[in-house]
Amino acid sequence: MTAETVVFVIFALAALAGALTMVTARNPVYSAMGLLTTMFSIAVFFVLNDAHFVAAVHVLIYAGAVMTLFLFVIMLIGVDKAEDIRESIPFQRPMAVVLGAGLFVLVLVAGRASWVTGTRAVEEGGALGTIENVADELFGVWLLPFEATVLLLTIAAVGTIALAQFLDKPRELAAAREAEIAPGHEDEERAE
Amino acid sequence: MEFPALALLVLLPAGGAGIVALIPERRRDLILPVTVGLTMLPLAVALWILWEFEVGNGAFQLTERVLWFEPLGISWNVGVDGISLLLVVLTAVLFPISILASTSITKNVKMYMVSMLILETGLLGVFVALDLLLFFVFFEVTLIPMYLLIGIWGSENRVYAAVKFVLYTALGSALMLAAIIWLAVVAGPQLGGTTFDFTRLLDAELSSGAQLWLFLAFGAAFAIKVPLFPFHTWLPDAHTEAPTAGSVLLAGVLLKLGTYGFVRFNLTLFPDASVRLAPWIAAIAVVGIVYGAVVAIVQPDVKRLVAYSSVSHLGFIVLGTFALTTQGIQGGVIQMVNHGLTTGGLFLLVGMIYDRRHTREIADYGGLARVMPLYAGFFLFTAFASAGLPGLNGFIGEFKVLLGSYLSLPVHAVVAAFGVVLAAVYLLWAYERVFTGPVTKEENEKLVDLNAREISILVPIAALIVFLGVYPRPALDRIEPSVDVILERIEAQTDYDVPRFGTTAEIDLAAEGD
Amino acid sequence: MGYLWLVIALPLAGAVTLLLFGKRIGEPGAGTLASSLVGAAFLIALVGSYDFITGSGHAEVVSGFAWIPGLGIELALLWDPLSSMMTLVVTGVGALIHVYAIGYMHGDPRYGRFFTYLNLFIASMLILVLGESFGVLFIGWELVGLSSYLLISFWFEKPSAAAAGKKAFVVNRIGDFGFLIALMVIFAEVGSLSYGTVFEEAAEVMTTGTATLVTLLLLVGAAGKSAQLPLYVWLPDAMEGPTPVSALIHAATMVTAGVYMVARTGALFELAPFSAGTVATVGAVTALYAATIAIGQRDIKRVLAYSTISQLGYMFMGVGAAAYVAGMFHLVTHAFFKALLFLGAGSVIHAMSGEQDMWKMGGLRRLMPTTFATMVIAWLAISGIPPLSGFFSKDEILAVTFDKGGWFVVLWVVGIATAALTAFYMTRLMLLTFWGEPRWDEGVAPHESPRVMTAPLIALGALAAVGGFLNTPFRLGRLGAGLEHFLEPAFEAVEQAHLPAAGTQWLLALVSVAAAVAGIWYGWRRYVERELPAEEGGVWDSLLAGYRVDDLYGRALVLPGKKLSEAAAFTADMKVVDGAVNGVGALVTRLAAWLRPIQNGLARSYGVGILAGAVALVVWLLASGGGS
Amino acid sequence: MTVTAGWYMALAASLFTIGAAGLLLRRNALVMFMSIELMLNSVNLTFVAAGRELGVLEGQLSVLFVMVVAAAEVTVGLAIIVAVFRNRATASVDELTGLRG
Repeated sequence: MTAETVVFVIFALAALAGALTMVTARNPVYSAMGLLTTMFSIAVFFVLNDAHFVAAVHVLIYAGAVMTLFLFVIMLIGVDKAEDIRESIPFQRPMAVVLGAGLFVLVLVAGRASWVTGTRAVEEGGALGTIENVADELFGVWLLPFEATVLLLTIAAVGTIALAQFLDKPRELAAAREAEIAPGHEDEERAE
Repeated sequence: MEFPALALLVLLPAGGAGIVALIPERRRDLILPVTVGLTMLPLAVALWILWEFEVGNGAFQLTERVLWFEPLGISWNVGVDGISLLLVVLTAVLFPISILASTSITKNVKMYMVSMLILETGLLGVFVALDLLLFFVFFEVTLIPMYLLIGIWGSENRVYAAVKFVLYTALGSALMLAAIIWLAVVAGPQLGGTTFDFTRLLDAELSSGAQLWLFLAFGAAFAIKVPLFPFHTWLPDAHTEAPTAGSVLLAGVLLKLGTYGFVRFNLTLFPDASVRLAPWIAAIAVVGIVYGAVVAIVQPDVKRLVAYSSVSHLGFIVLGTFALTTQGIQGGVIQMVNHGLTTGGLFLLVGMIYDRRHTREIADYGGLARVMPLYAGFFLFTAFASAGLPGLNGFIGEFKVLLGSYLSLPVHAVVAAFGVVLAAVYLLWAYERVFTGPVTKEENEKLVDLNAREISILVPIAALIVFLGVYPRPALDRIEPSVDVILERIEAQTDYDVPRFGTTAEIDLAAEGD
Repeated sequence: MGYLWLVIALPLAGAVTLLLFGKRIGEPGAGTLASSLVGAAFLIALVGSYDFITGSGHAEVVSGFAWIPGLGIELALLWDPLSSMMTLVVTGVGALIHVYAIGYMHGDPRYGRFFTYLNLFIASMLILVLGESFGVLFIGWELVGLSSYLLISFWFEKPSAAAAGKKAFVVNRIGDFGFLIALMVIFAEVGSLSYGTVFEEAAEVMTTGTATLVTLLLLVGAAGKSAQLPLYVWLPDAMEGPTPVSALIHAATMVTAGVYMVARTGALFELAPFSAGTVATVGAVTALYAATIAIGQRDIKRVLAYSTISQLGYMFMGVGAAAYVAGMFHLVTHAFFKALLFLGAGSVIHAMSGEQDMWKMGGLRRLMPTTFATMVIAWLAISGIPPLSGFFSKDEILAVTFDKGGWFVVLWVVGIATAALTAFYMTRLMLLTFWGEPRWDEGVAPHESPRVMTAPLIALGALAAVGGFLNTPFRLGRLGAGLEHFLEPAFEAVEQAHLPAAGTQWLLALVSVAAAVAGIWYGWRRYVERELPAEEGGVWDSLLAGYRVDDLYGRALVLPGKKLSEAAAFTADMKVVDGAVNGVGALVTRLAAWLRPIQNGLARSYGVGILAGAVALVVWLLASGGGS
Repeated sequence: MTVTAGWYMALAASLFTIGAAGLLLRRNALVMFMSIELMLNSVNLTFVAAGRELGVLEGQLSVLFVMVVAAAEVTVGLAIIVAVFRNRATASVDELTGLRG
């Protein structure tokens, strides 16, 4: 039972616990916290797999930026929106469970078949995930996709700002329409 | 031929459409004359091609071939031969006439003229295209303007008719597209690489099963276009709703796409299937002849009557085509031109009284012969031409088809001959209800006879009807070689031998008919 | 004979000029122009047939241009005794009728157009008669149908005239349908439609079966055009047209086209004795049948119409019994006296300002002497009283039919009976119109017709009287059997029936004269001595309505036809075929409506869908055992 | 008993399934969004584990790209959720059925 296995088991359990709390928590904040624990354990696994740079980036972006954004929005929307238990869509629950379990079993079975995971490479030594290697790859072969991501991010930013504008627009539109439907115009509105 | 006559012919109308689009809105009155002038150009080119066409030779002439898309072997490959020559000239002649006849169009005239010119490009393109995909493109190009013509400038429930027309034809052409692609992709390799070139695809050997399915796919598109019996219900609706010019072109040229397609593609590309299916399709055609005529008799609306008469006349063409005899196919091809003239003329005439009385119901008329003698004369003349009176053009095609198809399909020919009687019945009964007898309704009293413009439209058509009726030799001489080429090909490819005559007595007659 | 084309070109040119400038040329001008053109054509034909008359001429083909190359149809004309005789009759009688029409159509608003159609008719009849091939014959055949349609419905404001015109054209078209199929069979068998080739090769190529089929189909065509049973119904209605039309088309020329066609295709009929027999039988039966109806008619023109059908029956009997010369001879004499009768009737109607019912005439003897005199000649001629033309031609047909023996003797008996009936109804007509007290309506003042109308009457009267000597059976030196020599070259290829010995001939002549005299005597006794018998009641009404055959056709054919096309048009087409098309549309919309609930807007049910898809994908991946 | 790539794969699969279940079961838009994030992370884990197993760097690079996409998605997603919430005052997905068939 090497140290690595011990760490793996601990953090695996942490990840699973976090995931479960996220799904089952009544209050969105608790599920956010659950997700956070899962993310940290995943970062640890990255480190275990010599992907140091990626782990750092993961923690920085995911755990940092994304989760905080989530928390911010949860606060904005109001934390106390407790959901009622009753499931409105028929068969939703059983379907979810059956499909989830089915998928899990299948993936494990697929894992068995060698043609799925490919053959093991020769043991190559730890220093795989360093910044230098990642940088060479990223700005070498993968330069074009990298540029694409730049484009993607700008679009996302523009989108979000537009949506933000949209937020105010409906209110103005709604207000304008009330003003216009003064008593005199009732029939013309309906006729048109 | 270094001078690209056919390219010019096909693209001139499109260019014209551009020019018409540029006419400023305030010079609306200019639109019609300019468009008529523009359609004169392709007419001039068509006549030049007619002049240039070498009579005795059956192969494709004035061919042009410009590679368009190398990997798939698609090319601007055009050429004209005996069969398509007259149809091209017919299209070029009918357009100026039908535009001159559409003075009653007031709603956005410019768009009307633009779609007419695009329609002309499509029609001319279809008849000269030798590349299957090019043929398909032009086949579809004709659809859109026709949809606009019916949908926008039609009468009461024009939208229903337009949508029905487009969906019906599109269904057919979709099947054809599948067949074209299959042909190019599968038959292509036999000839070195996928190719859509019709002339090269002719040498591909197709198994008889494949030929059957391809024949049916192409046949479906053309059967809907012709229209053959079960697929004809779009025609009366399209005709009753279309504006005059639309009806003239729809009946005059658009229907010929189907029959032309049968002769050009089905007979040549799939000879074995053609020989096997000929009696069946001829039977459907004959049903169409009798059914069309019978139904035409009691039509209350004169345009529907003429539409059903078209179903009957085109049945003759298809019967001639699938009789697979030299006289039969020649009769079919010449009848395409004749039908274009006679039915085009009838629709022009119907349009003229529609402009005056705004009704197509036969019951609303009566005793017009006294009020409009000249108009009655023209109507009777065109009606008799359409009923196949000797001395006028309708007779040539029908007589040749009947005699030609008797050689190979006697029973079909006899039943089809009865169509000639029915033709007389429905035309004369309509003439009687509309023109003879006392003037019953007082609105008919003050109808004014044809004016100069209308006469200038009808006279060229009447002249052509008489010319083709009395001296059809030049036209027939141009068609004959190309028909012989097709029949020789069929005889070579299959064990079918074309019945000349003397079917029963097996003696060979030294005195070959001229 | 290069100028043969001129014979057709003149009336055609007349038709075209009158069509374009008819109104401007106006009242008498149009008439004179038309008649002079037809007269000129007659003169040319006369000059052309001079060498036939002297017996030295030979058949000549004047070729024009190739009309339809594929079918080997040449627009060529055949100039032989038969066609020259027909041309002479058509143009001769035609010219006289044109002159008559100038007077008759006086004051008609569409005067010019009438003569356009008349000239067009003459031109088409000449095409029919002079054609060298079945193709040209067919052109003439249909064009003649067209001009008869135009002329019958000339006064198209009268709905009955328009309907009669349409009826004539359609019934003719039904006949042409049979003729067309015959052409198809001929073309399929022989490969060409020109007379020469067809008649030469017919014997070798055609089996008797096909020959019978062709000839029977030709008979259908002939019956349609010459108004024989069962396609005769259009002729009585065709009386709606002006009287010159009835005289020209429905007595002298067009209706004889069928007889000419049977005579021309004698070679084919020779191959099929059965159909020759049928032709003769159809002729005889129609003759008797029409004669009975003629007795009961009240309208003067309808009596003559049925009489024409009956006389045509005689001609069919003649050509059917291979007595082509006799048939043609009767055709010529009939053209003379029947045209005369019609024109006479026309002048009576003209005088009675439009009245056609014999019951409202009477006592016109003294008031219309010329018309009366000429009609008496025609009356005696048609009844077969020697020495007038009718006697000789009818007697020759009966003699030849009798001589053929067997079944033809029965036909001879029918012929004799019809001869008696003919004499009777003609006497009835003459007595009712000219003898007895005037039974005119008020305001009717009959007077003799102007000279321009009576002149042709006199000319035709002379022809009817003298016509018989064209072909007297008794060989009185050079004079006798003139027509037989004249027509000899045309029929040498065909084996003809010949006249019986002189003895039997005399006997038969006596029998037919006796029948005629009996008819006249009975008519005289019935309509002159005693006062007018009221011809109402059962038998007379059915006779008047032509045994109601017309309404029978109407109920049996036209009505169901209309029902069928209505059913086809409104139920079959609208509901079934169109229904199917719209049905497909409706089906698609219903299918769409059925699928719509799947998109219920709940994101989470979409989620389930996606996951199910993923699971299915993995299962398929595993099941397929992996691609590598 | 060294930790092999199989273990990581198994763990990632379980996390993925939990995320999927969360997506299907929860009605709150935010929680659903978080489950999607969780599924993305489990995919990243698989990438890295496989990358290490096959000794190539592509695994880690794809993680980077996944992250970029996730980031973009989150921003826009949350903006939409907030906008919807502002109009309809509800974050529950079942009420938002405007885009019905």
